[in-house]
Amino acid sequence: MTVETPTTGAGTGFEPRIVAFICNWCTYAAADLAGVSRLQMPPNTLNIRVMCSGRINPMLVIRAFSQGADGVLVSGCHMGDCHYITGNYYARRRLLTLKSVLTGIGIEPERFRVTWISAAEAQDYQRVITEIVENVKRLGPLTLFRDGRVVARETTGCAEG
Amino acid sequence: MSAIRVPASRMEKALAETGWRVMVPSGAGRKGGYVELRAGGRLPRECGDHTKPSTPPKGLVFPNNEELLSYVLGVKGEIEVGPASHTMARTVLYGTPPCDTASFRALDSALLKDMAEPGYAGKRGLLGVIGMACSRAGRWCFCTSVGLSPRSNIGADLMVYPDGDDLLVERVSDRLDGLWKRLEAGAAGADEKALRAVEGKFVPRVLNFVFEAEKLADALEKAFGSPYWKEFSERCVSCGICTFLCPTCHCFDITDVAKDELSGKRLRTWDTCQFPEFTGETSAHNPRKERWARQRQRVLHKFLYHPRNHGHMMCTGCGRCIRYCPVDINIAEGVMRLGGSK
Amino acid sequence: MRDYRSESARLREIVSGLLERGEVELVVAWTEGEDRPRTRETLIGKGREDLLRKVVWSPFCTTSTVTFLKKNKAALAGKRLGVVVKDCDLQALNVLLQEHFLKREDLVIIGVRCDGLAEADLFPRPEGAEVPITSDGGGVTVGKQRRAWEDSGFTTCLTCSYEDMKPDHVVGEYGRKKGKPEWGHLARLQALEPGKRREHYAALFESCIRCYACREVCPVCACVECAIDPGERAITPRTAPSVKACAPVWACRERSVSENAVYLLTRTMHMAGRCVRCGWCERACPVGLPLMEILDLSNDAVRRVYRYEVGRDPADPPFLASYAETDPDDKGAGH
Amino acid sequence: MKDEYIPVVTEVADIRTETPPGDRMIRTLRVQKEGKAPFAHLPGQCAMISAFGRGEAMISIACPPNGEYLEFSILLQGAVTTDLQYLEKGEKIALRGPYGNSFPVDEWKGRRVIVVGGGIGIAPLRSVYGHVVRHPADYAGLDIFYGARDSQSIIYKQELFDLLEKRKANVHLSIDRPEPGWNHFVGFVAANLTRAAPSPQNAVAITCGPPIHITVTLDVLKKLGFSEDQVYTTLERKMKCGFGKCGRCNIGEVYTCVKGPVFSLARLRRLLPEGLPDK
Repeated sequence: MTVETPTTGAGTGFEPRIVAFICNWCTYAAADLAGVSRLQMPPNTLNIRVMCSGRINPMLVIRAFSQGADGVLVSGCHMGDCHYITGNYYARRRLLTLKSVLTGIGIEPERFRVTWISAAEAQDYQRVITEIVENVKRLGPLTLFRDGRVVARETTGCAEG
Repeated sequence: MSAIRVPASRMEKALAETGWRVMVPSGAGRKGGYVELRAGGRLPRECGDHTKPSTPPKGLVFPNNEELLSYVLGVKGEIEVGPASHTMARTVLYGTPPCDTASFRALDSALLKDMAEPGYAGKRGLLGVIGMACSRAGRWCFCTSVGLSPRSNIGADLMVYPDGDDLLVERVSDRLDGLWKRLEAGAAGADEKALRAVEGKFVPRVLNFVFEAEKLADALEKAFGSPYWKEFSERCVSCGICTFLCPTCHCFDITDVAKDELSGKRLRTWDTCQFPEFTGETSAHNPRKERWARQRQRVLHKFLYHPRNHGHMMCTGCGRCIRYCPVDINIAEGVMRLGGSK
Repeated sequence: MRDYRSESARLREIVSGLLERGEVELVVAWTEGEDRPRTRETLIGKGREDLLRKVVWSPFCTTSTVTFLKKNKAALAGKRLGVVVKDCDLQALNVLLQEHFLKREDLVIIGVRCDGLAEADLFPRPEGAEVPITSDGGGVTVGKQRRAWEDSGFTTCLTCSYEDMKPDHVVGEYGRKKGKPEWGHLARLQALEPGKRREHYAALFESCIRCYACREVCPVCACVECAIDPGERAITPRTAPSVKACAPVWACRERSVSENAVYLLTRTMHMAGRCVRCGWCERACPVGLPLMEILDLSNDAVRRVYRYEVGRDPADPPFLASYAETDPDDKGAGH
Repeated sequence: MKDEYIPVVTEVADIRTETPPGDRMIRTLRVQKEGKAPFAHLPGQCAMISAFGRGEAMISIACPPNGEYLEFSILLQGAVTTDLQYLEKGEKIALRGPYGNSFPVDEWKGRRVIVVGGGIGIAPLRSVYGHVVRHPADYAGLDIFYGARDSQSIIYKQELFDLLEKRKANVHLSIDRPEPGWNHFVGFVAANLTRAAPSPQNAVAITCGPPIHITVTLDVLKKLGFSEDQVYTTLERKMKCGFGKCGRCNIGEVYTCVKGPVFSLARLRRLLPEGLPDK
């Protein structure tokens, strides 16, 4: 999978690509509700539904950035509401440590967001998506991983195996 | 005339006139490397262990990351293969110590003989090497043990002996004749005697490691089954430092890097016999599963196999693998124990 | 002032006593190398007087015996072992014990009190065995050569704050006040604009030659198969082709900023709550990358934000395998 | 100068499914370029086949030299072979070669050739027995010992039964465990070889298969009185470049991809012990 990013620089015309890992039980439902309620949102996100935010290995986030994502969102259930009881607690510790590292190497904190949005909070979902797209649009394309927008074919998964 | 005496500034000028890219050692140790000389920059006036970078010059003509071909697949199964260009700007390496200079003999014999490795062959043809006599041996140097010396010109096209503000320049091959002619015009000739006199200044000091080259291969072959290999490598961590920093190690890997489902490129990257997966077959069979077998392969490749195939050792005694080994594995110590004079 | 010759003699006594009494089958200790004052880890069994005689403890014991245990895990499995550790090694050992990589009951731990380490290569080769190695609050002395701790090549030791671990046997006494973890180098970097910081780290990533020395020397990087490897280490003759064909390649072999970054960032994440800041990766790096600049990004978060002490006690839960309800949340623009 | 890395793009002219689909599926691809073989080869040589995006694999050429086509019998094993299993007739395939040395079939003229194959190991040997079958007058006879786990895993089944029926060769088939309807030998290839006990008189034996098969076969041949000059094997090593540069397929000072994969046992003994299969 390659995330194609428009080659234009910051400013007009730059459409960021955001990879959003969203939890099946809450944020995905919120996204669904937002769609059904016809809430307006920028179409820049590539949503990947996962069963739990606790399933998100930091490597997935790193890989998304290295493959050309300009921003990454991980969104799960509110603390205490995890379908698997504690998945999001583990996710929070892991992903926010990752955020410290990414922020440290100069990836602006706006580019990597970790949020908790329940199935009912379609408007929060709309707000988060709008925010992240606007912020990343303002920041421009991510330059750290500029050189190698390449991917080993093996990472495309088992579809053909 | 095969040797001349020129002022050092003349070499600077002549090199600048050629318009070639000049690469020089940028400093000693881990931070150093072979880097391009800035316009108007000064050429190094001496070389030795105190100027020897941790990274050898092999990467210039044998980069860690080289494209071998690109491909585009059609949706109906068509295949289009694009060859890569294995070229670079015409380059001169200046001021390499004899150990790094001699590495090109080993690389040439391994990569150019019989079927040439296209990537190396393309770049090697555009590289000239101006070696320099070494004025300071380091703690880990053992070039005199592998048939070289601080003043050997093996692998060089021109050899330079610093002498005060002058350089004695010896013509070793005809590869840099363009430069040689510029230097030669009107320069004072230096006869053999003068050359030997200056050469004599670069005396091999008594080095710490001594082993006898002639007897080595036979002794190592006998030591193939020695239990010492296990002791030699029990603290080995299987990192690639010894081979990545070796000026003569040239094993590589070929991998495909897909840009997307239908296009991508094939890459050649450095690899090392020290990684377990180096010889691991898809069937899970691995002829060199154990660390000691892999260390043995490294030592024997340098001191037994390569000499058998090409007539000289695949080691120039630069000492990098000893100096930078994180766990103090000492190839000279091992070789001495198994086949040397100690 | 500490005299490492007498401390080494004491260490030899303990090691030989353990072996003599049959309390352990083998001991992992440092011995003097060919190239003194360098030392090396060595496996010593009963009756190996030749090795026992060379057992040494000095600030030049810069390698980790825990890495040795990790690398020889299969060969040493089930054996009762003595292991000589410095403070940072003991912390690393605790991390591995927390993760059940080793069994505490298989180990007899001999702790050496460490005041800091020094790069052997900065000192002249001592001629003769009787050259004394000493240290005090200010620095290390080998024969006539003296260097201050600050100039001895080991920056991580200057901010090492660990002491008073509880090994089974102890050798030596601290001769120097330990430092405090210090994040000044990070603060300087973090004061830069994000763009400048990216440039800084991109240069770091770019120089990596992927020799993997940092991973291999690390005492706590102990996975059987690293996620970064192309999935060829853990296969068996029974592994199905479909499994091999689908093995994910997280970082391909291409030596580019992005692929090198994937490697180094992944390593940093896997070290979160496990890195004991021994700094060996940085010292081993053959191209001199300041690897602590990146590892400390997670170290800082773990220690300062989460107040987690790495490798303090084998009974502590591993950092990433635990959580607290009070863990901070994403504040959007940073935390 | 020829760029050795650039493969020839040719076409898959025909595909035979040798064993049923599953984890150990074997298919034989016939490769042709404009009605001709993309390059000439000698029995025992190999070619590097590309699966772009995955890499390359060294596969032995499983047909005798014929000028018309090349054949490769590919066992499903890893990433590259997984991709190759999805190739269809008429699709393009990229390969380079031929690499390695060959069986000295010309030296063997006038002698009896004994082929001992196990599993997929019969593929490289097929180039030899195919050659002998094509030139029956040149050789004193042909014995083929071949065994697989079960009757379904036997490859070149039709061809081998044909040879047997038309008495072009003495074919000794075996499977590891009894099966209803199987009226050939049951047991390992080595046991079959011991039972048939071919005479070493004026004969050469060639063997290939899994490491354990080679080890046991070599023992049996020794007991039957074959000298080390009379026994040949072809070895498998991990290969990346195919022309003696990348440094991983060596046995002692010999690169398997250049001076191998075919070795006489005598030559293998002169190399270092690393060359012999694991015990």
